[in-house]
Amino acid sequence: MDSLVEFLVAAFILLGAAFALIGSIGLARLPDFYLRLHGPTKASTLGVGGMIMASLLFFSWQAQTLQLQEVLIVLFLFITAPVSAHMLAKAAMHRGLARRKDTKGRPWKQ
Amino acid sequence: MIRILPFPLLSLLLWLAWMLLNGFSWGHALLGLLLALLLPLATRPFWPNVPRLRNLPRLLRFLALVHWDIVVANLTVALLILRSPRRLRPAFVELPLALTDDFAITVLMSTISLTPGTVSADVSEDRATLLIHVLDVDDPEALVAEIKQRYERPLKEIFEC
Amino acid sequence: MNLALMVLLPFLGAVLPPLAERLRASRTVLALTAAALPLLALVWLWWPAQRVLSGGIVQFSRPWMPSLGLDLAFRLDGLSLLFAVLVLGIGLLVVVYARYYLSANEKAGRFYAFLLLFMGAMLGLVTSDNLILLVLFWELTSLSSFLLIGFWSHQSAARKGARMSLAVTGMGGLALLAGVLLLGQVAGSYSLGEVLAAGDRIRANALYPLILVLVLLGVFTKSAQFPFHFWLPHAMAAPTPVSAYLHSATMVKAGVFLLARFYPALSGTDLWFYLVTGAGLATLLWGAAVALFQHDLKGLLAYSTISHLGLITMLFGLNSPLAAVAAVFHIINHATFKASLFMAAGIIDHETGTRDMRRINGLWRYMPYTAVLAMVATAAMAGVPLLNGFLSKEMFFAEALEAGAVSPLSWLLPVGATLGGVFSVAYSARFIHDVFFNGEPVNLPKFPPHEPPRYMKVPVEILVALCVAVGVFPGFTVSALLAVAGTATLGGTLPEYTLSIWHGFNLPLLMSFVALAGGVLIYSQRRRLFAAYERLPAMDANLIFEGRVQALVRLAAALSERLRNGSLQSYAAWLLGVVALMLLVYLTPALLTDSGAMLPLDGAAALGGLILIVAALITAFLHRHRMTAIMSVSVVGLVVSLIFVRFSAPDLALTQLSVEVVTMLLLMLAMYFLPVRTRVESGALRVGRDVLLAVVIGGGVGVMAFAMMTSGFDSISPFFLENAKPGGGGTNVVNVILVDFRGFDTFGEITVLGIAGLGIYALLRDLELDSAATDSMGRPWARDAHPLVLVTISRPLLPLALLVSVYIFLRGHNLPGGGFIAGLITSVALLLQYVASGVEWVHRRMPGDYHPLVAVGLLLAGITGLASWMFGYPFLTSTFDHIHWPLVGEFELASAMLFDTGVFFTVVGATLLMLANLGKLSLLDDKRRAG
Amino acid sequence: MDHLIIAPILIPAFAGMLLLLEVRERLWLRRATGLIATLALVPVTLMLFQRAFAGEITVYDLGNWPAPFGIVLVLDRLSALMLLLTSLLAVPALLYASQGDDRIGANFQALFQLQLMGINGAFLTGDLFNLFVFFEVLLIASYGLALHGRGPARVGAGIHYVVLNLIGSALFLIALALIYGTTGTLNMADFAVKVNQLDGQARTLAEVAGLMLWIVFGLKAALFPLYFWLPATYANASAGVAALFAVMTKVGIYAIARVYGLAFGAGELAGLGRNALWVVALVTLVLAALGALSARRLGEQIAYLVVMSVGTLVAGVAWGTPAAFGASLYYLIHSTLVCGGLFLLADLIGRGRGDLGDRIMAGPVPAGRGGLAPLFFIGAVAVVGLPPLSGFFGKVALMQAVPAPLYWALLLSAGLVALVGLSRSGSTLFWRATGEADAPRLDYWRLFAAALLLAAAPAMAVWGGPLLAISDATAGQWADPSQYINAVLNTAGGGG
Amino acid sequence: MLEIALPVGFALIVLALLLNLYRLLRGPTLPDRALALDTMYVNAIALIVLYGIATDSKLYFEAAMLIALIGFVSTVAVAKYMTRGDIIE
Amino acid sequence: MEAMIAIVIAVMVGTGVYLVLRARTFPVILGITLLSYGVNVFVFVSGRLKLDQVAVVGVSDSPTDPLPQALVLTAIVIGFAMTAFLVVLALRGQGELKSDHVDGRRDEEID
Ligand code: NA
Ligand code: NA
Repeated sequence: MDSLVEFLVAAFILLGAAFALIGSIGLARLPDFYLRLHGPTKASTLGVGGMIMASLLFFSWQAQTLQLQEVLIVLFLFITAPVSAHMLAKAAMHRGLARRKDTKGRPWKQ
Repeated sequence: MIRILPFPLLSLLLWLAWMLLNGFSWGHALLGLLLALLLPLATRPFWPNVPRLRNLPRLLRFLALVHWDIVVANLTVALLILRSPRRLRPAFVELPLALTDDFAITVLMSTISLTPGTVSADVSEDRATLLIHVLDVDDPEALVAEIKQRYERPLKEIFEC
Repeated sequence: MNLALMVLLPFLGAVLPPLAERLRASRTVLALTAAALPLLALVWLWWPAQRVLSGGIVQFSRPWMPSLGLDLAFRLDGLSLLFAVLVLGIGLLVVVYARYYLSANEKAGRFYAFLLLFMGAMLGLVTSDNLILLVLFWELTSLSSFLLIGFWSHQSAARKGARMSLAVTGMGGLALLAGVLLLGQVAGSYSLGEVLAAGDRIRANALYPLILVLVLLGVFTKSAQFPFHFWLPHAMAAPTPVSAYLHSATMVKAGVFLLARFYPALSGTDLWFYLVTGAGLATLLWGAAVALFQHDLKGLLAYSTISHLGLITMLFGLNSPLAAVAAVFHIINHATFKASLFMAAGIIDHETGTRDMRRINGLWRYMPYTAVLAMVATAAMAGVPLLNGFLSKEMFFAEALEAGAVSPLSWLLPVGATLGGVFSVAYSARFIHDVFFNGEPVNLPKFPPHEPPRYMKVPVEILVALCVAVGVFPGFTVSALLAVAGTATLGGTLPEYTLSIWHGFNLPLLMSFVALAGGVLIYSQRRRLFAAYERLPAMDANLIFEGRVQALVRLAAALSERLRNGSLQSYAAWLLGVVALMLLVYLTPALLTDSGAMLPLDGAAALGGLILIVAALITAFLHRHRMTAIMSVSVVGLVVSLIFVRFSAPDLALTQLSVEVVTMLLLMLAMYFLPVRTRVESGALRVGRDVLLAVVIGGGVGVMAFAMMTSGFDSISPFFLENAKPGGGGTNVVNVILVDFRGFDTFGEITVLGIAGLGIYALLRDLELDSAATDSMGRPWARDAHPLVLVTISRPLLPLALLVSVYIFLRGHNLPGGGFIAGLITSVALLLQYVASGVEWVHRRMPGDYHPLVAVGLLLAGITGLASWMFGYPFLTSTFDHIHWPLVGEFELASAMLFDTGVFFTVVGATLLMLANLGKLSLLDDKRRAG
Repeated sequence: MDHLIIAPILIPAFAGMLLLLEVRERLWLRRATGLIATLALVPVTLMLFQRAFAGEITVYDLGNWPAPFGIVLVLDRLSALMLLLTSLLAVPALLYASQGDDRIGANFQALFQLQLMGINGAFLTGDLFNLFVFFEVLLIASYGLALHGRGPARVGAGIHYVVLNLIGSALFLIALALIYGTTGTLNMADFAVKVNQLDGQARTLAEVAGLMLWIVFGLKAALFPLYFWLPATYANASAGVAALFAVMTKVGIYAIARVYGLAFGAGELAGLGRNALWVVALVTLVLAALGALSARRLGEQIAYLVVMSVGTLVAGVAWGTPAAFGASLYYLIHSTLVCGGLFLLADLIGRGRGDLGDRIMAGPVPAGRGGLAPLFFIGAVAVVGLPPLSGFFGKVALMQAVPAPLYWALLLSAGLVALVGLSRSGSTLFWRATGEADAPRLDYWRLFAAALLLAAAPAMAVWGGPLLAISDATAGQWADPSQYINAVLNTAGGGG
Repeated sequence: MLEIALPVGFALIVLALLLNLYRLLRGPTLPDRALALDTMYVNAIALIVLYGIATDSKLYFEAAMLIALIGFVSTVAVAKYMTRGDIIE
Repeated sequence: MEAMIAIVIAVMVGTGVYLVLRARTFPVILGITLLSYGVNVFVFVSGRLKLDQVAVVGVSDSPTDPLPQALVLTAIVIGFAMTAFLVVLALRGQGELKSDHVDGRRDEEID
């Protein structure tokens, strides 16, 4: 395998994995639900994105043709992930989950 | 034309998806075409209000912008998360909507959620205001302005004008 | 001459009276229809009887169940002839008698039917030439007598008496069955002739004592021998014709008949002597003594019957041929006088309205003719000379003396016999004196009593005449019959005896006089004796028996309810406990230590395993927080699908993932109607038990999994790998197995899914559930039922998901995928529409009844399977072909794809049938709340 | 290619599918479809029966794949007998249910057919995993049928029935995995050959698999301590369903006999778990008799009698000799048909007593007592094993074939206890009448259906000779598994 | 290079999953748990894709795609349950 | 690896058993679910573990055993059908017995 491609693949893998982890760290350590909501829905998105990039590169290189199948994963995830986040935010607001005291503005009543 | 191809954008999307899934061959191109025509027709009843695509180039530019924003903001958010959470300045921000089309509003909300640091928490019943939760914001007004400028306006052009 | 047909006649006759009753025949006609066939049988008996009387045996045999040794075999020898005559003859008299006895509003048709059933059973019993057949008829007599005794079913006494007699005689019958089966095995045949011929072999066999005890249990229960006598008095709740029949000539005689029948095979041992004589003597004394104290006319007769049966039994037990002849003779005599006495008692009951001897007095003045008849019969019973009872009683005394001479209990037998005679005279004296004399009647329900209708007396007259005729002219009347019967009983030559009235002054005669004198003396002391008897603790066998049965029922109920305590937890613990026990016994440590090659464990896998383990444990520990538990179960499912990914099972991963989503929807739908939390209600003990079961079973399965994974094996799988492509036309071997190699499994599997859909639909119909008006925190539900983002996104997802479904479906044969997964994706996409926009919205856009979809799916799969028939191949044989189209290129068409399409539709139909209908529940609830 | 052998599965399967398509409002059409399909099973199974008794074992390679790779259906005498029995039971049961009971809930007719499909499939299949699948088919259909109609009692019993069987299914799968993981096959005949060649760990695992199968089949058969679910489930099911269920426990017994006869009758693992089965069967016999004595409802009492017959039968199977198995088969046929008939009768009696139902307590005269009482008498006599009906001969045959004093004693005592119990309930229901019931008139079609089943009792007595010969011939073939194994594993067949 | 990146990548993602599990266990609220589960699904996608690279196989792609396409339905159902109780109205 | 999988199976089966023995329908449903997960994996591993040897012709050189996979697929489907039925039955119980106790006992009867 071409070392440049291999480097890129490795980099994307590490990038993706790192973002996956960072998102999950956010989920684990941020202090209120609304804040935690940001971790996964973003970092994980790029986490998956990084992996997909790695995969695209890797398989395209292996096959020596463009392999774009994985793009669909990103497409679907980008369509669906905001829905989860939105629905969970609504649920949290409905339940009146506590937000950090210094949060500006206020959630809406459901 | 509308009868056969009620949702050209969707059909295109489906055809592209089919080709992505199967890789290129003439056979699949044909089969994909068939599906791209049939599936929207079959699911026609589920589309009471057809979103109309008015500006394809604008859409492509918009998508590129969003992707770029996602990448950039991801880094920012990563730093925010890894730093002490105490330094975050979270806020619920209300964004008055200029968009009226449900589909366009949804795309805007998705975009907001996908770009780091913001989550669309809710939309008012009258579709006039959006509630956004922000991870770290200094000036909510500025953020609202930026979102309107960066995302809402292009979307209005793409779907509504 | 067909004996089988003769036995059949009463059974056939049983059909006629109910039929006649249906046709509103008069009572006389009814009685005539009942009498017709027995009469025919009796007449029919004439010809074979001639042969028997001249020393022959008439037999009939057809194989019935050869493997059981059961033949439809009948024999008419002396013994059976005697009993056949008694059964039919007295039976006919009883039919005549019953015509007048039963009142107009009683179901005489049914009565006669039962009576004839009983008659047939009795006739079959006495003529059986096969042991199993004999038991068959034996039990039939118990059953038909149950119906007869319970005929007046509105009376509690009748019901209880019937049940008790059935239970006691039924028990004896079962013992007899066991005894007879052993007897047949020992003798090597169930044919009566062969068994009787094998007497020496039987007595020498180690099983002889057991056989004897079992057979005697049958005999003693049936013949009401001590200590099984108690049912008989309670059987007096039956209408008197029944008593006259069952308790004189037939039912109770079945026991002693059996003693006679098996005499050659079983008698002649000490055990026989002690058991049979002992029971007989005890019964003789007990019955005779208690009879005196009965105030009920029929009660007196019942105990007298017990006593006389004891006498007969004792005679059989003496192991003397002459005694056996005496026993047979007394069977005849007892039948005649006791039948007539029961009939007389019935007449008295009929005419006075009571059977209480304390009220019935001085009937001599009101019904002298009946009185004469009854007195003669009673005298016969008491053993007064010139009557038949005297003759057999003399023989009895003589035999008792004879046996006493050789037995260690020299004094006991003659003294006992005399004492029995004493009491017999005493209760006979009471019967005569207390009923026909002893002052004026007291407060009779019917007063004044009259003589009964003319023809009601005819049967009594006939029987009494027989008593006299036999008593005076034994030689002319019974000697021939007795001789053949005796011969048949002994199974050999008859001993020397004379049937004469006068044997000279001898010891038996002395005993007779002692009996007469002692009897009169005792009767004269009756007031004192009655008073003493009254002071004895009351013993009602019925109460005791019912009490015993009740106690048994209570015990059974306690045991049954303890085991079947209605607790699923306990049932499941039993089931799992059995499994745990089995694992503990069978699993060995070697399973863990003798392991072969293993895959190396890497950190990521270990952490993945850890995640699963923690999630599973969270589920178990936090299961009371139901939502948390649901989510941790989902994590387990997710990791399981990752395991499938990791270990080369992408099809499984896809399936697991999509099923997971549907299951989640299902659970969330259900949660709306279920409590959010589970209360704490298991004690520490139960939790401990359950944890133990969980550890043992979980551990055991784990150990087995480890042992299995680390051991080598040869399997049939190479065949699938080799033949998938050439034979099944697909490269995804898992899918080819599913749709081809083992397509029949899949056919069954989608059927299961379809049925589950149907069952769930049926369960949900009309189900009324209360849904929560607020959420678990007491807040009213959110206003936004159909959030904009969800609604808007769900719509493009539908065609996208359908596209993916098509993709997954088409590639399934060659790569991971297939109809099932495709179906689930489609279902989820459609369900998402339900979730996003609601049932009504969706149903305005597509048909909401998914039954046809399930049917179409199953039919498609099924018809694809059938199609192979047209080419001469078995069900589900697949075929495939590669087709080349210009532009499109080469592609494959396989019948398996059609089958897979069926799978697809079934999955979609069934899933939606389940979940959409579950989703609709709340609409009903809303409607209910609204109106 | 002769496809008749698969007809007992496909006829009800297709009938069930058609029933789903048929318009829901047209009741008569659904009834006609169900009844015709069920009636059609009678000649079909009769023909198969005749064929099997000619001595040949017919093997049907599904998908044209040879054993042990593909799934095969195997028609031997045992399976043919069970099929015929099922169709003979199903016709009256469905006839009864079609007099109105099929209307009290949805999808009855379809569920009934699919239940038959499952039962017949279980009898025919020669593949262990396919047996699991058909078990599931018959179970899921039975869940639906058991819960058909409404009422809390039915639902309560249903939950127990379903949960226990779900655990049972999990255990079944574990056993199958062990079987495949050690012998590498799922075909019964192939398994029978290979399991006896195992040693070491694999053998231990195979033993556990075998015992696990006994537990699973024991649960279906309702053996102690796994029968507790049965009385409530059967007693609460609608009558036609309960009648059909009379054969369900026999599916468990069949499975025990089938696997036992093939794999554990001889060879290295001969007699696996046999002693345990024997003991458990006897305990079942006794406890069921006591249960029948103490039952408070007639339906429950009959359900206990079903369990009692299970104990009687499994002891016969565990005894293991061809003679014992032959006797068991005769008894099996008898108890299935008679108990089925009694369930129908109990329902009729219950209907005739109005609100009191089939509770064993003094109450009004059941409407139509003239017809019901004699039938009850016949059924009771038959089921407790008194002459002159089938139960007696079954008992005699079993006693002759199983010369164990304990068995005799328990069999006879249990019979006596059942006799006492049934005489109590009979005299209470028919004799201790307290007036007239406020109940509908006796439905003669229903009575006919019950009579049809109970007619088995005298019929099996009259034709006991040939029937016992048939049972013995079946047992003879069963006792020689090589016939079966050769027939299955020697069939030629190509791919695709 | 890949031989380092792959195990590290696996480790990071599994670690992420563990953190998600921690949040699921910890809660404290139902939305938190649901969010944790949702995140696990997304991380699982990354894991599967990574596994595909590691084994040079595209056979696992569909599994990842399936999660991306329908995995969110579970989360939606839970969220809908929390807000409306009734997920299909 | 085998030991880890064995432990995983043990835990799923064990927790499943524990939950099946609870008194309310809901934990029982969860227990059945866990139990069937464990059993499915057990059936799956009866073909032994193989890494990256998918049973697709031409893709792997020594493909994994495909048969247990097919069996598990069938088992998953059947398990789903059964679970669904049990869930709805639990609802029926809730509706008719007004209790989610597996024996239909009302809360007031328990206290
Ligand atoms: Na008097
Ligand atoms: Na709903």
